[in-house]
Amino acid sequence: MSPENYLYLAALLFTLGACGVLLRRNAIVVFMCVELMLNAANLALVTFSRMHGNLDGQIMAFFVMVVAAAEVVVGLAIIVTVYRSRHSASVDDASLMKL
Amino acid sequence: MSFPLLTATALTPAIGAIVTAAVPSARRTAAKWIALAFSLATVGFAAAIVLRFDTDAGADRYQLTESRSWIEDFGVRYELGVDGIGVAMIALTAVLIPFLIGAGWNDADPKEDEDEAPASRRWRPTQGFFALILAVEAMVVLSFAATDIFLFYIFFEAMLIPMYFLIGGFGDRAGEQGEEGQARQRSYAAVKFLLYNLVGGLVMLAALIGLYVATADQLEVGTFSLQAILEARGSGELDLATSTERWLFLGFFVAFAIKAPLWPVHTWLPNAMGESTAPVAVLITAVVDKVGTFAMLRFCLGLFPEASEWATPVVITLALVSIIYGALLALGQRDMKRLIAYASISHFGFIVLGIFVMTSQGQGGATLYMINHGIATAALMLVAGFLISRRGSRLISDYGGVQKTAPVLAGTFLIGGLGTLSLPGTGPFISEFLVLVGTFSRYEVAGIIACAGIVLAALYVLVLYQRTMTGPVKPGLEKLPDLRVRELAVVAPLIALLIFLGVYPQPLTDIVNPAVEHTLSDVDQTDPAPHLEEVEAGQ
Amino acid sequence: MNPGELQAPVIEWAALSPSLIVFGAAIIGVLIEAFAPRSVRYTAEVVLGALALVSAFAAVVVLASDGHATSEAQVAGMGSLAVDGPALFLQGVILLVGLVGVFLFAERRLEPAAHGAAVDSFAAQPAAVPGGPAEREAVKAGHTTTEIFPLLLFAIGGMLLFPMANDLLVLFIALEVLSLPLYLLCALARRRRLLSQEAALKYFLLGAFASAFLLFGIAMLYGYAGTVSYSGIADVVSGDPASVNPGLAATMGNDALLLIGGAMITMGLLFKVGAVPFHMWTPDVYQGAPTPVTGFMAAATKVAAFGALLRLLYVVLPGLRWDWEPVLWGVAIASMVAGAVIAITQTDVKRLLAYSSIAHAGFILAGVVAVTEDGVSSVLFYLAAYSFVTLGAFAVVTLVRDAGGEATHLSKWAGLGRRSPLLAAVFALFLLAFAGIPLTSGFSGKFAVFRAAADAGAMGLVIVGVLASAVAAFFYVRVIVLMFFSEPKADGPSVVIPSPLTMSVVALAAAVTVVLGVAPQFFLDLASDAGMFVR
Amino acid sequence: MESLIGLLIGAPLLGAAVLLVGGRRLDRVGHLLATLLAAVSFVLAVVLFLDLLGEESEARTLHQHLFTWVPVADFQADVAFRLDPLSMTFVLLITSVGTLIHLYSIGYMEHDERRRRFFAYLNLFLGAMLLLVLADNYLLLYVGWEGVGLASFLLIGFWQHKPSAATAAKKAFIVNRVGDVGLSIAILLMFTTFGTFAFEPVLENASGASEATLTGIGLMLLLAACGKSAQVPLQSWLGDAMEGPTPVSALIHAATMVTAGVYLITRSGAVFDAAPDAQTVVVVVGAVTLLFGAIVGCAKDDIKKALAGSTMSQIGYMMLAAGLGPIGYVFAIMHLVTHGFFKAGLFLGAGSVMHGMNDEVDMRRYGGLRKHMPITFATFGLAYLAIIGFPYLSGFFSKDEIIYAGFSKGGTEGWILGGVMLLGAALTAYYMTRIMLLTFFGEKRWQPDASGHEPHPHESPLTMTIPMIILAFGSVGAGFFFDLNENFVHWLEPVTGLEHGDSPVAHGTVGIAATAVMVLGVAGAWWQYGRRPVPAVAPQGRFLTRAARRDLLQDDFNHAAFVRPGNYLTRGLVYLDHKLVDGVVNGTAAAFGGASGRLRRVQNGFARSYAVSMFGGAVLLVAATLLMRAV
Repeated sequence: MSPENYLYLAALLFTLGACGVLLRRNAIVVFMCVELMLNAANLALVTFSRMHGNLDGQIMAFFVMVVAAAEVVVGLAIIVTVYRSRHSASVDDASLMKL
Repeated sequence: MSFPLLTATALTPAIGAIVTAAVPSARRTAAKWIALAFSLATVGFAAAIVLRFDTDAGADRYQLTESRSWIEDFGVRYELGVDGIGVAMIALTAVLIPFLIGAGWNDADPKEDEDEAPASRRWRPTQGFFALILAVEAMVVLSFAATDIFLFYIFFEAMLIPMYFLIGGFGDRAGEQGEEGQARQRSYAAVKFLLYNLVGGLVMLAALIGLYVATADQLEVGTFSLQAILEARGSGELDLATSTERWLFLGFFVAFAIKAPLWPVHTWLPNAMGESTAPVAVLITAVVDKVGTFAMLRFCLGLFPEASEWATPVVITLALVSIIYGALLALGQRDMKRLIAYASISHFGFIVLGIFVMTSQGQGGATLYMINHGIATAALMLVAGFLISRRGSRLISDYGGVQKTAPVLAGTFLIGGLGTLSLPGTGPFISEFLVLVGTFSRYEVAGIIACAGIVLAALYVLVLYQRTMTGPVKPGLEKLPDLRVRELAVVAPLIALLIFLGVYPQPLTDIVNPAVEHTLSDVDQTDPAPHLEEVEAGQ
Repeated sequence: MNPGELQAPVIEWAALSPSLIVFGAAIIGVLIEAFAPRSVRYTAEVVLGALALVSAFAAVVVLASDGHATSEAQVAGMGSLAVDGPALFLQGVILLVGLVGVFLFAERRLEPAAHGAAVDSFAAQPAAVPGGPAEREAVKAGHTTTEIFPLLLFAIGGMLLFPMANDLLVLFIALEVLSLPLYLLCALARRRRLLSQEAALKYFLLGAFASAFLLFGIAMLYGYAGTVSYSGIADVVSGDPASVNPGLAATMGNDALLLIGGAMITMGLLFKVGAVPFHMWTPDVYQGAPTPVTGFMAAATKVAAFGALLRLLYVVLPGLRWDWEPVLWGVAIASMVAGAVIAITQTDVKRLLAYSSIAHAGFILAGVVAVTEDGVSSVLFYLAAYSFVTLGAFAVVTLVRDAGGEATHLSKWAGLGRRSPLLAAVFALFLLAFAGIPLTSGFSGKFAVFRAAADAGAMGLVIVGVLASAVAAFFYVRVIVLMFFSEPKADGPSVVIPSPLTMSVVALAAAVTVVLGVAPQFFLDLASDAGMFVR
Repeated sequence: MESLIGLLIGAPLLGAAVLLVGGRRLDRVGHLLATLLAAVSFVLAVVLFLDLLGEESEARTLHQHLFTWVPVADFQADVAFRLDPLSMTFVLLITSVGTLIHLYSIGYMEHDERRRRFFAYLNLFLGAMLLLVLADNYLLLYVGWEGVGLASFLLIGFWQHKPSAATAAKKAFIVNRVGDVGLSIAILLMFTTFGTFAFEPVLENASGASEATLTGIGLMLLLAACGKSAQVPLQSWLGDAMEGPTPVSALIHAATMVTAGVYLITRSGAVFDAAPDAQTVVVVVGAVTLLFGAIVGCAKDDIKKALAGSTMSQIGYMMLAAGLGPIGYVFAIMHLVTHGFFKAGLFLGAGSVMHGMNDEVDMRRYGGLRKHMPITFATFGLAYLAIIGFPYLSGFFSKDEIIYAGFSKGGTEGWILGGVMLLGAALTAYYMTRIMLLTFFGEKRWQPDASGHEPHPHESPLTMTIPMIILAFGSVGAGFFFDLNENFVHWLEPVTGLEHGDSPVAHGTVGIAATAVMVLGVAGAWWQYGRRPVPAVAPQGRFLTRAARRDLLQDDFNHAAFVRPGNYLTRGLVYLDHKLVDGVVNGTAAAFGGASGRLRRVQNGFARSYAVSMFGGAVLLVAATLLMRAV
């Protein structure tokens, strides 16, 4: 199988993630979609690493995973706080500030 | 290097501004005297400039020059120097400021209730007022003295800020509109003033950058030095492309036209002059606006001679429109300060006309006009201010028969008005006539159209005088006090100066003439010869 | 060298000392939080933070005076970090801003003392539900969140790395390191906690979204060049893939990958600088975040992000100049115009400053577009000038308070010039600097940037910039009008006398604003010496 | 000797300055000081006159160069004076009549609290008028020209509390300004043509310039003269100017200032001689005004306005004469001088009457005053006889010469001009007799004024009667003296030149005809006003009468043609300035505000829509980058 297919998959996942961010209301789901996008990037990185035959992409992917984990910590902390004060995890509810 | 006279002249009011601003709030009167003292010291330095200035035919064009490095990275130097026009303008500025301080002596006293605020945080309007006036003076002097275009620009723009606070922060006694309404009007005027001029200034900034890039292109390094650019142009090193030169000219001209102000970018002036106190109104029209016309002479013509010639028809048209339009609108005003403002627009039309007809009489006349208009308007406006401060209204219709109760006030008002309408025997006549001569000898039709301004000027001045000063005494004015000693001390010297310059302007023309010759040679023009000589030469 | 033998990485400790100091201090800060008693944490954290930043700044100065900014510029950390002029200059700026930021964070005289304990602008117990019993208890106990200091130090550390990043990996890591603490800091306001949390949520979600784009862009660029190193990519872009395995040349050099990847990375960075159309988080976050955080973030993030953007465009993508230049033209114009225009109708000081920052991002982009050494140094200078003005302005905002905390609604600022002329005058100075009035740092910066742009032939950009400045002047002036020419309202806010901490921030910002306006030569020299990127 | 010229001008100017600056302290001596300085001027004038007489007739010119006034490149204006027989004539007239009227005013203004100012203005006028006639270049003349305008403005509006006076003063100044534009343009033309505007070089080189230019200069000078001398079409101000105190009307609006136009044209003779078209226009203007003024004079019931009409008409004679060229110059000036005497006398008499009649000016409320004011009656009567051209009194000589010169123009034109002037002479006799009859003869018609005071007509004090008596002597004798040995002609000839026209009508015939029409006019007036009592309220009259009472509708015309459109224009422009010029500015601001308000709504607070914007932006960015490459 041509490695390019992985790239197409990565692009697809990325787009799916982006669409999720744009369409879903629940903050957790939105956040998961962002994670999906990050992982799509990871897939692409690994694929390219394979195509180029060097390790840079794979190393990068590991870093990204760590970063994503850290992001989860921060993100969940924020989302949970918001949920506790509002009793809602809807992104659209948090729209006091505008204009 | 000899004593930096120009810097000293600018620094004195600048220091004065700081000292005045630092006076504690309780010592209001001390602040006034300090400001006056510094302004008088400035007059001293200005007098020294006049005396040191060499008017011989062979003398340097720019004298009393100073040159220090400032922002090398921008190619900006602290370069000062004056030609005769600059000397005249600095002298005008220095002379007028003490009168303005004297006239505005009590204009910025805090209202009674404000005195009760806790002492540590008390708003100090009086100190602020005089400090701002001195700050404006410093910046105006520097912009008249700067021979580095960037340096000029800095002060050209920076002076907007103190002016802005002067317009927006201090006004006449509240009239019928009430405190609130007047404050609103005033801040509208201040904002309009600032934005108009800022837009002009920013357009100029673009042109300034363009000029730098153009010089950097053709010379080794980019420069803002007027003298360097003039020299490079003279030697052919610098030869701007026609379209570049025109664009740059436009950028500069728009800024100066707004400042001057020229029709159709004049509408800020009536607001600004109408809402501010009389001394500030004078500061605007007699001093600050002159920077615009001055800069047309020094920079537009000097830097972009070909483009200036190219734009002449349009500029002359605009100037003529200003003359007539300003006068007609002055006739239609109900507010006397706005009336004077529109009259000034008409006069600025004359000044611009004189500058752009490119004859010695036109430009010499325009320079004299700047001086004379400053003095005449100061006299008229300050007296109007005294009147307004007595009655608390700017509406012409609120006055009548003032000469009965306050004959000296009425008399000085009339003389100021006569100066404004360029009565022979007062300074403005000479300058106006020179402009007309300069115009007529090259553009006859324009000269004749400008002559219409003579009649209209008489009309608006005399209508104003008739409505306010003559006729039966209006109710509420029966006890109007006449001019006080302080007020008389402000107005009388101005009137004396007005008449002196009308009778014996030679000291002034001696200073101005060589500079005008230089400017004319910048644009490569000579005066047209009389027709009779042409005919004879033809034969 | 035997294959399989591990090669020890070479780390230039000295050259990297500024960021190392800051990260070290941050870790110590965490330890303090963990082990030190509550009573000493505040003092310890503030002293630690200040000391760390001062010594890091000293390190930057030493490095610069050793010529690391110019002749000795080098690539460090196995090629992943650059120690050169722009990096050092911006690090210096960030460190100073950070130091001042510590002062702002540490200010404890503004909030009325809660049950006897002096408190700062941050929530007593961030995890507690706003208005809930847990919060009341925490307030009663006089708790404060001293964790803000290590968070701040981590953010500063990330910002120090950001302009140094010389490969895509570091770029991404630095971005996250600087962003994550900021997300948290945004959520920590003591007052109006709902807004604060909303700001954090929006910032976080959008920030993560943007970094996903950035990361995907990185992946594509890597796919294009087969390397994440800037110089390696640049070589490929300029058609000289000597250092890369020639056998794989076929899969490399796909221009679509390059262009899309470059665009996506650029987008990620433009998000951080708040350029249109990636600006929409700015007003909400600026408004909701605690004001000291807003001030720090507005100043420092912009500096760091522009540093990274400059390096990316100048080192990695100069070969693509003709592709991205017009696009950035568009972004710059859109930012200048939209920022200035929308700001006209704002009614909240912090939102107003947010839109102003958007417009300023546009102005700075004008300098970025120049792609000359002059362009770089003008941007560096602008960033230095702008960051202090911003910090000063937000510091002033923290001082104007009424019963509900900071009085950020503009109508409440009416007549401030009468009540506190000095403070109003200083704020007016900052506004005038924003507006670019001569004799303030704003003018010097704007002139430098516009001149560089014009020099590079972007006269159109200059003209738009000039017109946008005119529009922008309108709303700055509007605030001045409000402060000075309106009658004070009876129930208007009062100006709190702060501790020397905030006072020094305002004074420093004002001094920098004036000095960079009146005598900028020294700093211009610094910036222009620092105008060369190392490859 | 030359230095006396400056002194001559300086004395009254100094007086004006001292009185104005000195303030109330000088209230008690101001009038004396002013009169004294006027007298000093007169004495100096006499001294200079004797000096000139001592010279050969061709060498009777003195120059004084005081200082260079405005030097800008080729534009060199000097403050320099020129005294030659023409200016000397004026100087003598001005200082003598001026001094007399100062004297008269002491009595006339005795009860006015602002008397000091009045005398200051009178002195100012004197100085300016002397400057006007003594200047040696047109620009300096312009200064005097406007200076007298200013003095006239101040004096007409002296009783400023009366709105009518203030309006009249303003009107006078502004109408004069219209004329001044003419003078300005004339000077501009001179400068562009000759490179100078000093009398000598301009007039000597006049023949070298093109006729079109000279016609232009001439017409512009005429415009100026029309303004100052109240000639059609700029005549409208003179009637209103009678709002001023009567001595002012006598001095400024009868004897001296209004004749400045004649001076200007005579002085510029060389220009007109080379521009026949301009001369024709001068003649036409003179002829029209002659009749115009006379008709107005016939209809007015206000004694001063009737006299003002007469002044206009008489100046019309002078203008006409000056327009005839060297045939007429001398006689224009001669009539000017004699007119100065008798018209000043008439006005002073009118002032004396008003003084005794509680300032009543309506002649229909006089009547039979000869018994109450014998001296006034006598002096007024003598002046009356002089003006109607009673044989061997002043007016007879000067007017006959002008009529003769008119006939000498030759051809149809000569006949028309002669006819017009004879008609004018008849009208003069008619309206003057009317005044005489209404004022001094018939029954008393005075009534209590508004405040219920019955006037008690009485003779005026000595300070007033003495000047009247002296002027009466002048009215009687001046013409005869001038005519003796052609004294006056020889005196002026070096300046103005002289030609003897070829008249189809003999000199004697003209005299007889003039006397005949005079008798006709007197008879007509007697027929209407002498035979039967005069109604105290004017009958309605026919259209012409009514029009004449309204100054032949001149004000209505000006109002309709200039004032009203001007007002509309101004108001329209104010509106436009606000709505259009300012509207564009405010509109721009509003547009930005509106755009801001709309753009601002994009920021709707929803994080997801922000994400959409980012996503869209990313797509755009990518697309644009790719597009750039494709392009």
